[in-house]
Amino acid sequence: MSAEPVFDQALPPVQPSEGPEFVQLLTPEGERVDHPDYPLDISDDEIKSLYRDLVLVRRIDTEAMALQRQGELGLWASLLGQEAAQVGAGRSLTTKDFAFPTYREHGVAFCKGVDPVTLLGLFRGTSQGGWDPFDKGFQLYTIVIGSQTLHATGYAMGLQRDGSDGAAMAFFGDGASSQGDVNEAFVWASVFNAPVVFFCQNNQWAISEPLERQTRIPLYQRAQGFGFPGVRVDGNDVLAVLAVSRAALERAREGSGPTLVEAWTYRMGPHTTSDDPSRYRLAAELETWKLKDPIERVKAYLSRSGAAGADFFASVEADSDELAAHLRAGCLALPDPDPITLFDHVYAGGSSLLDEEREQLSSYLASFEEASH
Amino acid sequence: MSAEPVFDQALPPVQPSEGPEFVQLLTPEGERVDHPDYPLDISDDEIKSLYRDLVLVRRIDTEAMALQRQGELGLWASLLGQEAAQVGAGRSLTTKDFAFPTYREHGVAFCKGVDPVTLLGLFRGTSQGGWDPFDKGFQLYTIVIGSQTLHATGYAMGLQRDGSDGAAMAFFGDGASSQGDVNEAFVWASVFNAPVVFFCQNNQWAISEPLERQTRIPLYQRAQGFGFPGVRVDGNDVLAVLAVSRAALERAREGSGPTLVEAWTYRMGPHTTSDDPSRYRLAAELETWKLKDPIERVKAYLSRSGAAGADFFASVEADSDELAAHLRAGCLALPDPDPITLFDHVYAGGSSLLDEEREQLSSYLASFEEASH
Amino acid sequence: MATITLGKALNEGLRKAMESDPKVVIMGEDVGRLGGVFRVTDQLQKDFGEDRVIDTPLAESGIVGTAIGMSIRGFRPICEIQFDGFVFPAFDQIVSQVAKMHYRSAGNVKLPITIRIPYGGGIGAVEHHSESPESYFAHTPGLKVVTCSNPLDAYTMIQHAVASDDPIVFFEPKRRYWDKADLDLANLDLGDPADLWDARVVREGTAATLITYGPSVRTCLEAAAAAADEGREIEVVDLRALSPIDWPTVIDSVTKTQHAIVVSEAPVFGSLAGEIAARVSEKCFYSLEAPVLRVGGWSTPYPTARVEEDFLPDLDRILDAVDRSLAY
Amino acid sequence: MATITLGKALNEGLRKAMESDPKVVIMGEDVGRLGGVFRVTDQLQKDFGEDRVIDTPLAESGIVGTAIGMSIRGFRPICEIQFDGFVFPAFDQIVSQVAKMHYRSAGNVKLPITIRIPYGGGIGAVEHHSESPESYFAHTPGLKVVTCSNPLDAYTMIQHAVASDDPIVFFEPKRRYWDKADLDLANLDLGDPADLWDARVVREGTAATLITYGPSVRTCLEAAAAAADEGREIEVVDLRALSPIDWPTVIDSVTKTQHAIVVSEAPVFGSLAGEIAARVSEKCFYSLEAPVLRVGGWSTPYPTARVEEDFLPDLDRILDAVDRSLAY
Ligand SMILES: Cc1ncc(C[n+]2csc(CCOP(=O)(O)OP(=O)(O)O)c2C)c(N)n1
Ligand SMILES: Cc1ncc(C[n+]2csc(CCOP(=O)(O)OP(=O)(O)O)c2C)c(N)n1
Ligand SMILES: [Mg+2]
Ligand SMILES: [Mg+2]
Repeated sequence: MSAEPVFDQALPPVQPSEGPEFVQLLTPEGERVDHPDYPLDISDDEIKSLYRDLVLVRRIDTEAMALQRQGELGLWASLLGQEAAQVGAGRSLTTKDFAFPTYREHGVAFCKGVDPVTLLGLFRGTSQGGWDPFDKGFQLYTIVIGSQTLHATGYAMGLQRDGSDGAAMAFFGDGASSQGDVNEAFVWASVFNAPVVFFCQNNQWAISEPLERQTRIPLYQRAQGFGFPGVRVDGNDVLAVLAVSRAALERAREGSGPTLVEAWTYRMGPHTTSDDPSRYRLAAELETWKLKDPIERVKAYLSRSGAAGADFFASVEADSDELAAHLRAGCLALPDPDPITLFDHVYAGGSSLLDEEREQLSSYLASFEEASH
Repeated sequence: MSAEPVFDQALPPVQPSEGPEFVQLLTPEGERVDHPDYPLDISDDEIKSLYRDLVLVRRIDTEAMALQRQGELGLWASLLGQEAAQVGAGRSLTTKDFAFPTYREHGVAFCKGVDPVTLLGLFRGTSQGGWDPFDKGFQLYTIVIGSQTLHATGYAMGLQRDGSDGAAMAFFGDGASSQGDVNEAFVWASVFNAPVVFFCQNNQWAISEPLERQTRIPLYQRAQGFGFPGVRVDGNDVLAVLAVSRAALERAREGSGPTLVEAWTYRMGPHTTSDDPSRYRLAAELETWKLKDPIERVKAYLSRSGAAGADFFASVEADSDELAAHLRAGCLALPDPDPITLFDHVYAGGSSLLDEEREQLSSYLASFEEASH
Repeated sequence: MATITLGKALNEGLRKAMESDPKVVIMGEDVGRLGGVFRVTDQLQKDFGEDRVIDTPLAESGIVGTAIGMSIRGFRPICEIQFDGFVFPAFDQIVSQVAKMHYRSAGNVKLPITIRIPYGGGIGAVEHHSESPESYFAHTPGLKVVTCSNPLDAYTMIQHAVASDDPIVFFEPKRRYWDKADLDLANLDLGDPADLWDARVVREGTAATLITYGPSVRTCLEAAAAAADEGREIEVVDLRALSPIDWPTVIDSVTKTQHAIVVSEAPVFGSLAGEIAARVSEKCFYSLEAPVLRVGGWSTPYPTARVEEDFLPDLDRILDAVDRSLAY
Repeated sequence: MATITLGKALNEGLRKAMESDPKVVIMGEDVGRLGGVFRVTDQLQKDFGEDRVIDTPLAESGIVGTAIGMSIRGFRPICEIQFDGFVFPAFDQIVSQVAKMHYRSAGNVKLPITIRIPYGGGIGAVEHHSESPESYFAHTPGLKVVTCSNPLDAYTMIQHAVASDDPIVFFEPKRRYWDKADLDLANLDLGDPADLWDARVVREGTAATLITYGPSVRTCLEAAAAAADEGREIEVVDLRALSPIDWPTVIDSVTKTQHAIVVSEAPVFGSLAGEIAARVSEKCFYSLEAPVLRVGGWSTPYPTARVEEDFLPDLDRILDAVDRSLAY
């Protein structure tokens, strides 16, 4: 058999990000540009607060990576490089909306008001997600790829039946786009005209697999096969993501149905702390994406436009240090669960089987207590 | 809550079959028309043999329905109305190709040379599919909706690796288009550029559910969301289906990848003999489709063009009667399996557990033998 | 008093459930106009509207996955899986999401979903329409699993299941849909919701205990009746709940009869029958006069219709097992 | 002689399998350049090419479904499921197609597919990465299920599994990937393919039998060693094959020791441990001095990492069960 894999014959490269359908409002150099379909009227103060979130969200990631290296976390899924996609989407959501994240949406969680320390609990192994989804309108992390897109769609069908004008937003990745569940969610959302926004962070990689292993055309075009619009936005441009996400949520609210948003971005770190990207991608790729850094461009804009000065950036740094300290202290203070609690919350209504097993474990544990006396 | 279901708001009707993208080469009135993309150079003799197959395939259905009513079959899935779609696709396949059917492709089976009596065995309950798929290039019927589309795609990946110029054809229905597996098959076929043709018989219904429960845009357009072409053909026009299927297989063979063919047709009978369509659809619908009958138009063409006369039609009738007799005799002669054979073919390599259970059943059955002596 | 089939009892129970809670919705394939292929949802869409009785696209993972989302929004979905063999596309959503979300969320997210599955064989159907997958679900922590064997239980259990705040897989004995009983639904007391978890001694006896559920209950009762003609009084326990199992009722019976036979249609190897036999063997170690025997399907895929009678546990194979047990 | 880990032994076994049959292909997520998240396919794509070591799109049903098609075309696919908790999207293709196609086709269609699944807990992972779903597959007629517990078995069993004409679900004890052994692979005799179905007495003893498999084998050996210090000789049986099970080896051992404890990580309720206990209770009815006891996971979803040690059967819980058994 040929060394060249046959299936690559006639396989066109996935379309580059450039092109008319690519929505960008702030260039990598920090210049504001307009897009006919997505006008964004935003004050410098708002941009400053977006900048602040971007910095804080990155700091959460930096700190968590450090905590993992120091053995305080079992694992961490880094969002480095995806701050703009997550803050842009997160800030577009209102309290009426409900977000359905994967395991990487720390930035969205932050915008939704989830204490990042709670997120750490999941990666430290002290909980499987300690926050109350209804409190924040932010569902628990979903690790099985794609599942949450159906949950978001069902939730949106519930919103329709309640006559609510809220919307659901489902987060997923480029790899997830291949899962049956995600495509079924597209079918349901389209057929029931559900108020859901499918927010795909295309970070170019599914662990070690490049985008070409999932699709041969731009992902946002998947939507047209299901009868609803798709749009590709510069995922490293927080303004563009904010504008596009707001527009998509608006469409959903007014009863026009689902939208697929493809945020074109890059996973600058490893898939998780267990991963070793050097085995499957070139450092050069990372370098080119560094030039499109989601935070630098906002800083450049704010500085150049004079909207923000040294004092502002210093204050953000201070907030960031404070957050880091809070994270570290909070993480170390996370209590190990009492073993017997592993029986809690399996059911809302309890179970005779679990009562029996709980009793077995506690008397077994008690036997050591006695032994140690 | 409003009596009007909210999810129907802003739900446009699925596009009508008419329109430029609808491929037709023989009108319901029996007039030959041309289509720029699908020229078909076909002799009257070939059309006559297609006509013959259409009639015989319908006769298989008529006879099987009768056998079921008479209690000789437990169930039958009628193809009435879909003869042209199945004969057109079936005749487009060469011996190098492999077909992956659902449970309704009796017409394709016939074209592939499967003895219809063998099909009856499955519906009589004497076998689960008695033919050898490799013999005919026709896989066993697959009842779990959508599964076979992945099998066809994998088979096509195998063809690539063998350097074969054969192709796979996956049959499925409008309802099946919603299954995750079918959409995953689209992803795989596109990413690996696999030589597979997805042949969807859109017969407007998935048991009691109309097309609108599966999609809000024409199904053939689903393909563009995955990066390969889709085409809608008049599924009641055997010439158009033949031309479109051949073209799609050609594309596959020459390494240009998958095609989705949507054959626009109608299930004129019940979903199966267990079904009662009067509960969910109007008789009027059936009447309008009778005007588009797949067989009448060919007969009209042959008669009007003088290509065939009374003797030809009579000979086809005779063949049809002969086939019916063969079916009936063959069906009644289908032997009930020996109980002990229920242990056969679970594994290729056998199993100690089954040896033990087989022994249990045979000695148990033997105990009655003895008792009866 | 009116004569009602098991299928119709389920239909009436679903109607009551929808009347008593506006958040109850039904989702599935052909559950609307058609009323389901077994007519269990007959007329419900007409009376409760398309928003509450939802004909879904043809994809089981989508049915269960969107039902999860609707419950997160506060609805109480009842998912119909058309046949046992078609639940598997939804297996991931059921096992990794439905079963685990309440635990994952430390009790914050309740999923009061009822997943209805017609199951079992004996109707002369084609492949995938006669399976007994209950063991997969019973072995899945986070799910509760129940099954009914008669019209009365069908009517009450489905209502208790829908009212439960836990996800419940509700198995319906397909070939018993047409079994009849005389019930006065109007004046019928549903009883305590906790009854859902109780096994029932449906026939008293002293010689041996048949532990069974769902479609096999009737078969066991027929076997017990036949044995009675020969002067053998056999006790029949209808488990009703497969997870959790009402062990005290089972163990009391076996302690009394000292002989136990587990009967179900599923292939015996690795099935729930093993759990029952193992547990009874342990708890009745000193009272058992014979090992716990198991009668069920063979370890083959469900065979073609013309030989299914030789696959399914029937009266003779059950009595044969009783004889073997008593012969110890 | 060289020291080799269980993971590396699998890697070498896969390499051998690919060398000896050009029709063998590997399909899965990240199996190519990355060599799998556990590096079990390390270097194989480099050496055998992208046509034989295929990084697939991210969808398990697609992996298994297309593998079926490739086997129909005459290939011998090895599917890698990245973690136990991610096999469920493929459950339908495995249960309704892989397991049934040979039967459906009366033997015409062979599916020599090996489905590799790293399973079990103890690695401090997040949800879905520590499950023990083997009971689902063992209860599925048409599938064969095996699992290895040490580097030698890993190396030989994976080759026999790939060479088998039947579909085999091959469970790999994740947390034992790093266990080492000294093996001389070059001169190693693979033995008879039929050995794949044999259980092994991995430690001889007289007081009681621990029946176990996969990751729990080492735990049981440690327990047996600890018991030996207290003068108790415990026998340990490594099942290796979970479907079918080598009953004679199990029953001979228990007949000798008269005490049996089944140990596995899966939640005990409804698990394969029930099948084993039921069968042993039946076949060793007259020799058992105590009921067959079962030690395993609790009937909860796999808990969060910081409490997993209290979920998993450990040395103490195993010895506690031995004590309870011997106290009868
Ligand atoms: C059903 C399933 N299969 C496999 C995995 C293992 N896995 C975790 S993340 C991942 C890649 C996901 O890629 P993508 O969807 O692009 O999201 P990203 O990690 O890039 O944010 C895989 C294969 C999983 N979590 N779920
Ligand atoms: C996974 C699965 N779910 C449900 C069914 C039950 N069922 C059999 S045919 C059918 C409708 C199929 O509709 P379509 O795909 O349009 O094919 P058609 O019957 O119209 O030819 C359904 C729901 C099934 N066979 N498989
Ligand atoms: Mg990605
Ligand atoms: Mg249809």
